[in-house]
Amino acid sequence: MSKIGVTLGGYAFEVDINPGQRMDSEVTVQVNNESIRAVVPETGTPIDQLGWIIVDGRPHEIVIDSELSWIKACGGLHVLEVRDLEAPVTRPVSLDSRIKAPIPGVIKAVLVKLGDSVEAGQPLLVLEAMKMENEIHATKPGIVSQLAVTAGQKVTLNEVLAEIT
Amino acid sequence: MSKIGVTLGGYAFEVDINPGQRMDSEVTVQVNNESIRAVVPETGTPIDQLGWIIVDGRPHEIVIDSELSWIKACGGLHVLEVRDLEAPVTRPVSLDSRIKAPIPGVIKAVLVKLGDSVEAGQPLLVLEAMKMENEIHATKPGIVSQLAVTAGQKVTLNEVLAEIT
Amino acid sequence: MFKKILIANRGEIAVRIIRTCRDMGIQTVALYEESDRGSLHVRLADECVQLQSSSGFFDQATILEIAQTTGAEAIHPGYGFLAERPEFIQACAAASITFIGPPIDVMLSQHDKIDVLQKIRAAGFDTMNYSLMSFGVADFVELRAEADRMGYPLAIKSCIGGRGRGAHIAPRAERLERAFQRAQTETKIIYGDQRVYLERVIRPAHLIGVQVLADDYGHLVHLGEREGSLQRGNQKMIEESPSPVLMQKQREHMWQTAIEIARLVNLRNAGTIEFFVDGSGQYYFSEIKPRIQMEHPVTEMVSSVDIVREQIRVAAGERLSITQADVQLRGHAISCRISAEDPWHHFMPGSGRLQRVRLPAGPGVRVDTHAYDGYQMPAQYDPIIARVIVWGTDRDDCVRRIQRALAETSLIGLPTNLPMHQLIVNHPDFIAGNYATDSLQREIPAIVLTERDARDLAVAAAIIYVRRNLTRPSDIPARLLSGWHQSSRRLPE
Amino acid sequence: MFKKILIANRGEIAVRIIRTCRDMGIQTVALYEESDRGSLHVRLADECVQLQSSSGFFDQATILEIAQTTGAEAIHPGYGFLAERPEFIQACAAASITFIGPPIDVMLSQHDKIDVLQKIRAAGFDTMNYSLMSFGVADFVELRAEADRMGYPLAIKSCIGGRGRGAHIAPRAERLERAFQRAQTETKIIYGDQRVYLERVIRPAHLIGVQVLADDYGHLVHLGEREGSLQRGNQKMIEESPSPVLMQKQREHMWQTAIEIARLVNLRNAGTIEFFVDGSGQYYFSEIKPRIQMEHPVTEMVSSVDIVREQIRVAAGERLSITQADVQLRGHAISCRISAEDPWHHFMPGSGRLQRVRLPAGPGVRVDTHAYDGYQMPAQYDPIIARVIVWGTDRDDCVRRIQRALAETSLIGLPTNLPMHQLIVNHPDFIAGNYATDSLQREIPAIVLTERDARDLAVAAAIIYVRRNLTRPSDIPARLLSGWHQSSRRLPE
Repeated sequence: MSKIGVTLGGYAFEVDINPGQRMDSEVTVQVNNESIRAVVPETGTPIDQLGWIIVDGRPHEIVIDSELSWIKACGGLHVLEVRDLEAPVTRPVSLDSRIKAPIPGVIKAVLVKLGDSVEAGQPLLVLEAMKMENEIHATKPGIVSQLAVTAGQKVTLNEVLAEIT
Repeated sequence: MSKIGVTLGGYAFEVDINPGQRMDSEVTVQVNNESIRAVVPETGTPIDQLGWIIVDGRPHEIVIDSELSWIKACGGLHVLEVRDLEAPVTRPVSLDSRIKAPIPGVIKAVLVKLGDSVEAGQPLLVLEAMKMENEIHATKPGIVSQLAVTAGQKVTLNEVLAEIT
Repeated sequence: MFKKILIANRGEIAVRIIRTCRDMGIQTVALYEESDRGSLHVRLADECVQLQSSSGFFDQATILEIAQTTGAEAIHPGYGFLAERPEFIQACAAASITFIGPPIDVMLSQHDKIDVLQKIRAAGFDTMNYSLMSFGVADFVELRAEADRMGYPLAIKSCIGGRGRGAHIAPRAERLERAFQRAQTETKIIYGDQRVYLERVIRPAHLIGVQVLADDYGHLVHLGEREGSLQRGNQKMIEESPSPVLMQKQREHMWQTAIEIARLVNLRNAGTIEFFVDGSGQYYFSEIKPRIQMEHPVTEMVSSVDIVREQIRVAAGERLSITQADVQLRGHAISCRISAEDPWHHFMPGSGRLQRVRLPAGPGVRVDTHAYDGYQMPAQYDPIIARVIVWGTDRDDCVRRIQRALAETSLIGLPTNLPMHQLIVNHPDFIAGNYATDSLQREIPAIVLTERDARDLAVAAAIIYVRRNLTRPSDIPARLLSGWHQSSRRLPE
Repeated sequence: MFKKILIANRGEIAVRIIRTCRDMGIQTVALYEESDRGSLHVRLADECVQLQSSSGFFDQATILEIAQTTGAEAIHPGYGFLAERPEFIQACAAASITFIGPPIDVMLSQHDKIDVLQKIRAAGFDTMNYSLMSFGVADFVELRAEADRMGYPLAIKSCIGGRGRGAHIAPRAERLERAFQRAQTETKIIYGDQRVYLERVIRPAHLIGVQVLADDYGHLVHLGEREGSLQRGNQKMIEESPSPVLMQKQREHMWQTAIEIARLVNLRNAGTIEFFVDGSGQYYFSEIKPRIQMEHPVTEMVSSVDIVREQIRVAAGERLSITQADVQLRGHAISCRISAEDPWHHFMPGSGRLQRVRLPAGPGVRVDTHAYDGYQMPAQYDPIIARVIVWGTDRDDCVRRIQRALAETSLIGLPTNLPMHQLIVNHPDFIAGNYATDSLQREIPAIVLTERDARDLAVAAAIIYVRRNLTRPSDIPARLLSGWHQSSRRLPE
């Protein structure tokens, strides 16, 4: 039995799954001592292209990040935290703390320095792309634990720019 | 330089291609001493899912069989014959002579026997599927060189039923 | 108004109904069988329940139980399956669940087709010629005598109203026995009843239906007519509204007849009064289809009335949202049923994965489908993939638009009848509106490639051949590998 | 009528124009840059030519040459790029190629925005307050003096008519300098001209445009108004027709004003007369958009007029196919611009492969898009993916339908603003029609998950986590492997 901790939308759940069962059609899990039946697409589809899942008789259109850091469903994007509660160290397998380049471009300015304490939403960098200057903001409060770029540097898509821990 | 013989729609062409060139964007070929530029989708798509090709400035929506035995384009399906003219034996790489089950079902009757001479369109077998009896016809004139099924036998999709040569 | 509706159907019609429910703010419960769990009708519903028994969508008791468990107040049957089963309508009533469709009295009165024809004829309307008796398995001698008396061609039809299936045509006496056997076999499978009757066939003819809506307060409106003459094996392939063959006066006369017949049978909810029109413009009542028809969207396009919405309103005891004076028929609409049938292989139905789906869009185009990119199409149902419907200011406009819409449709992974639709809508006779019920019996000439197009496609094939050989083997899916290499190895030297 | 038209644009508007050309039986020539060769506008055209120079769609000489080489008799510029360049219109005339859009005299008269405002005001119409002078790079002192005199908030706008881009708002004096700098930088990039002027901003206001069509024979019709107040960064996100804030009398008054202004400037072909409406219902002329607008389909849905077709007819010297009396505005339409901008990441535009695309369909839904499943979206263009447009019998109907249509849209592979659109169309203020130009400045509260939905999604995430771990490593694409394993390794202990 795998024990998976999942946090989203302000709720925390512990989901027990027997990984011995087939995972390509009907799956039964335990959540808070309740047994719930889910129906999933056949295997073969990459997880970030799954598209749908039926849980307890309710079909959900979903898009899930390949790193399990968010799920789009129920009309919005929800930040996920998924922990394998039986792993030797129970740290989240998702919830990436790194700030990545959302678009290729050139770093015009670095507004913070290593070790700075930042608030969520605080501008960290200015990235010029597609003829526009874009401020890159902190996604959560914390300490700037990594700063991988300097002003004038070209960056590619998803290149790590900084990390907040 | 590869020399490819292609027959379709009552025309025959000899296409010369230098396989040394990149095949993921622009390709130049020679047909009947004319140089023609084609633009193709990037590699990575299976050939039966390509969808489009631009030849000599004309975009074509295409669907091509993975065995190169037909191409759907220009509002119809066209039977293809593709020969590698430099292969040791120049037989068509496409144009399958086997009759396969178009749908899973049960063979209700076998109407010909091995060695029979048949005409194109002549019924060979009766296949019951989806509560309907379907006659399987010869796709071309020839001799029944193989008969892989007997009456009462269940067949799966694309199972070889017979061969006309 | 209902809060939740169970849809006792699947595929494109279930999607169609779910869309209107959502447009009305009504929740939906979808049903599915294991192999069809990825269908769009399941994905778009608020709730879904798997049908476990082998009777699937015919399992009346289970479906009613699901409606009760999920709290659905009404059931929409779509077409086929339980749409015209009087015993199901009675069971719904007993369970206090509303059946969305004509009520039991209408359904019972339509159940026996000979009765219906008698009633309509007695009221003074022209009907097709038909046999007054029905024939069972052992009655071939009697049937032959009646057939010879009536004359050929004849249709052998199920006595029970239904999807137009199970009918077989005997063009002349020699073909009567075979047609009789086939009709009985299919009727038994489809309707669970073997009785058939004979109907004289007019050929060539036009099959034209008038869409009627009616509420419980005596309001009855028609939404004009649909022409559904282009059939293959009793299934309409292409429908249009208005009919290209009727003149305005004929059209209005037929509408009036349809309204009178609908009143005569006390039709409520939605139904279609179908007529055959002969070469001289005379029309004959054929049957009443007491349900939503697959081709209803052409009528929706020209009338701007959502027929499913009116069905739901009426079933909920409300009035029709429109009067006859509100109905303005504008422009022209054409609909093509795209299905996974292989026109190059005896129209064999296909199943499996749709690898790529690109549906037509833009101005004046509507698509109703349960399919999408990656959809695994099960084998056990009608192979319909999508209905492509277009609207134009007039028929010429509309014909060019359906040509365009089909040309932009791309379906990869399954054989489809799309190229056959393309041949039809580009055929001079279709463009001229000059077709009838026998048109698809004639061979439609295949597309002739110009030399330039053939050269382009040859270049494409050659490049694809070389590219395939250059692809590293590990990149080729196993099924392609085995397909190609084995087949080239297997060819005789 | 033309036999062949070159479309000097790309993406959804090129697809839109190609569709009407095909509906009219006109051949099309598409243009594309290397990275965009798989776009639907290329695939749907009859011919296509690659643009080789780095100026791409701005390369006037090359585009004209391609028109001549391919035998195209006319060029449709779409919006943006060459749609409003007087020198291009002149070059077309010199090359005997018809420009499909307002003729040179209209374009020249609209080129200088201060001139336009002066002319309209002189004719007795209310305009926005504006500065009579223009300001160059070095004129900040003068600009500040004028701004202080006019009062805030103020918009700093390019003197050259265009796509509504390059405008920056100074809500108060302290923000003037920054807005001035930004406006000048962008204006230079977009229009190649740095001169700006000031315009007083009404806030909150409604931005409403009246669609006008006119031929060379003095016929001028309007197709009602569109409300485009829901903007983010000067780009309309959602448009609807009719406007939810105008009463019938105001509406008709505005239509009349638009017709008079169109006559005043001798507008021909298609254009939109835009007004700002203040809280008291007063309206002020803002500008004339002498081109097809991205949001034109809402007007097409309520009027049943194909605006692109009328543009082509008029350009070919024909009359409009309709008179004002023929125009019947029916029902309500809403349009959402879905683009690859990430609302959770500062609306950063995305590019790359759309892995899965499922567009909404069914009754009353239209989609205009150049994207499809597997489309590789290039980085260098506007990140628009699709425009979803719905029609309903009234606004309530239409609002529920856009909610439904967005809920059935599925775009996988790129971040999109789809969830933001969903938040807006489900917001009580939008449902009530209670919004204005400042509405999107306010924070829109995020979707609050019910506990049941959260539990369902938690179950989904847990199953997907286990399933991913069960998947054999060789089945996991390299980018996923590196993504996940590296990130979990990299997390601090």
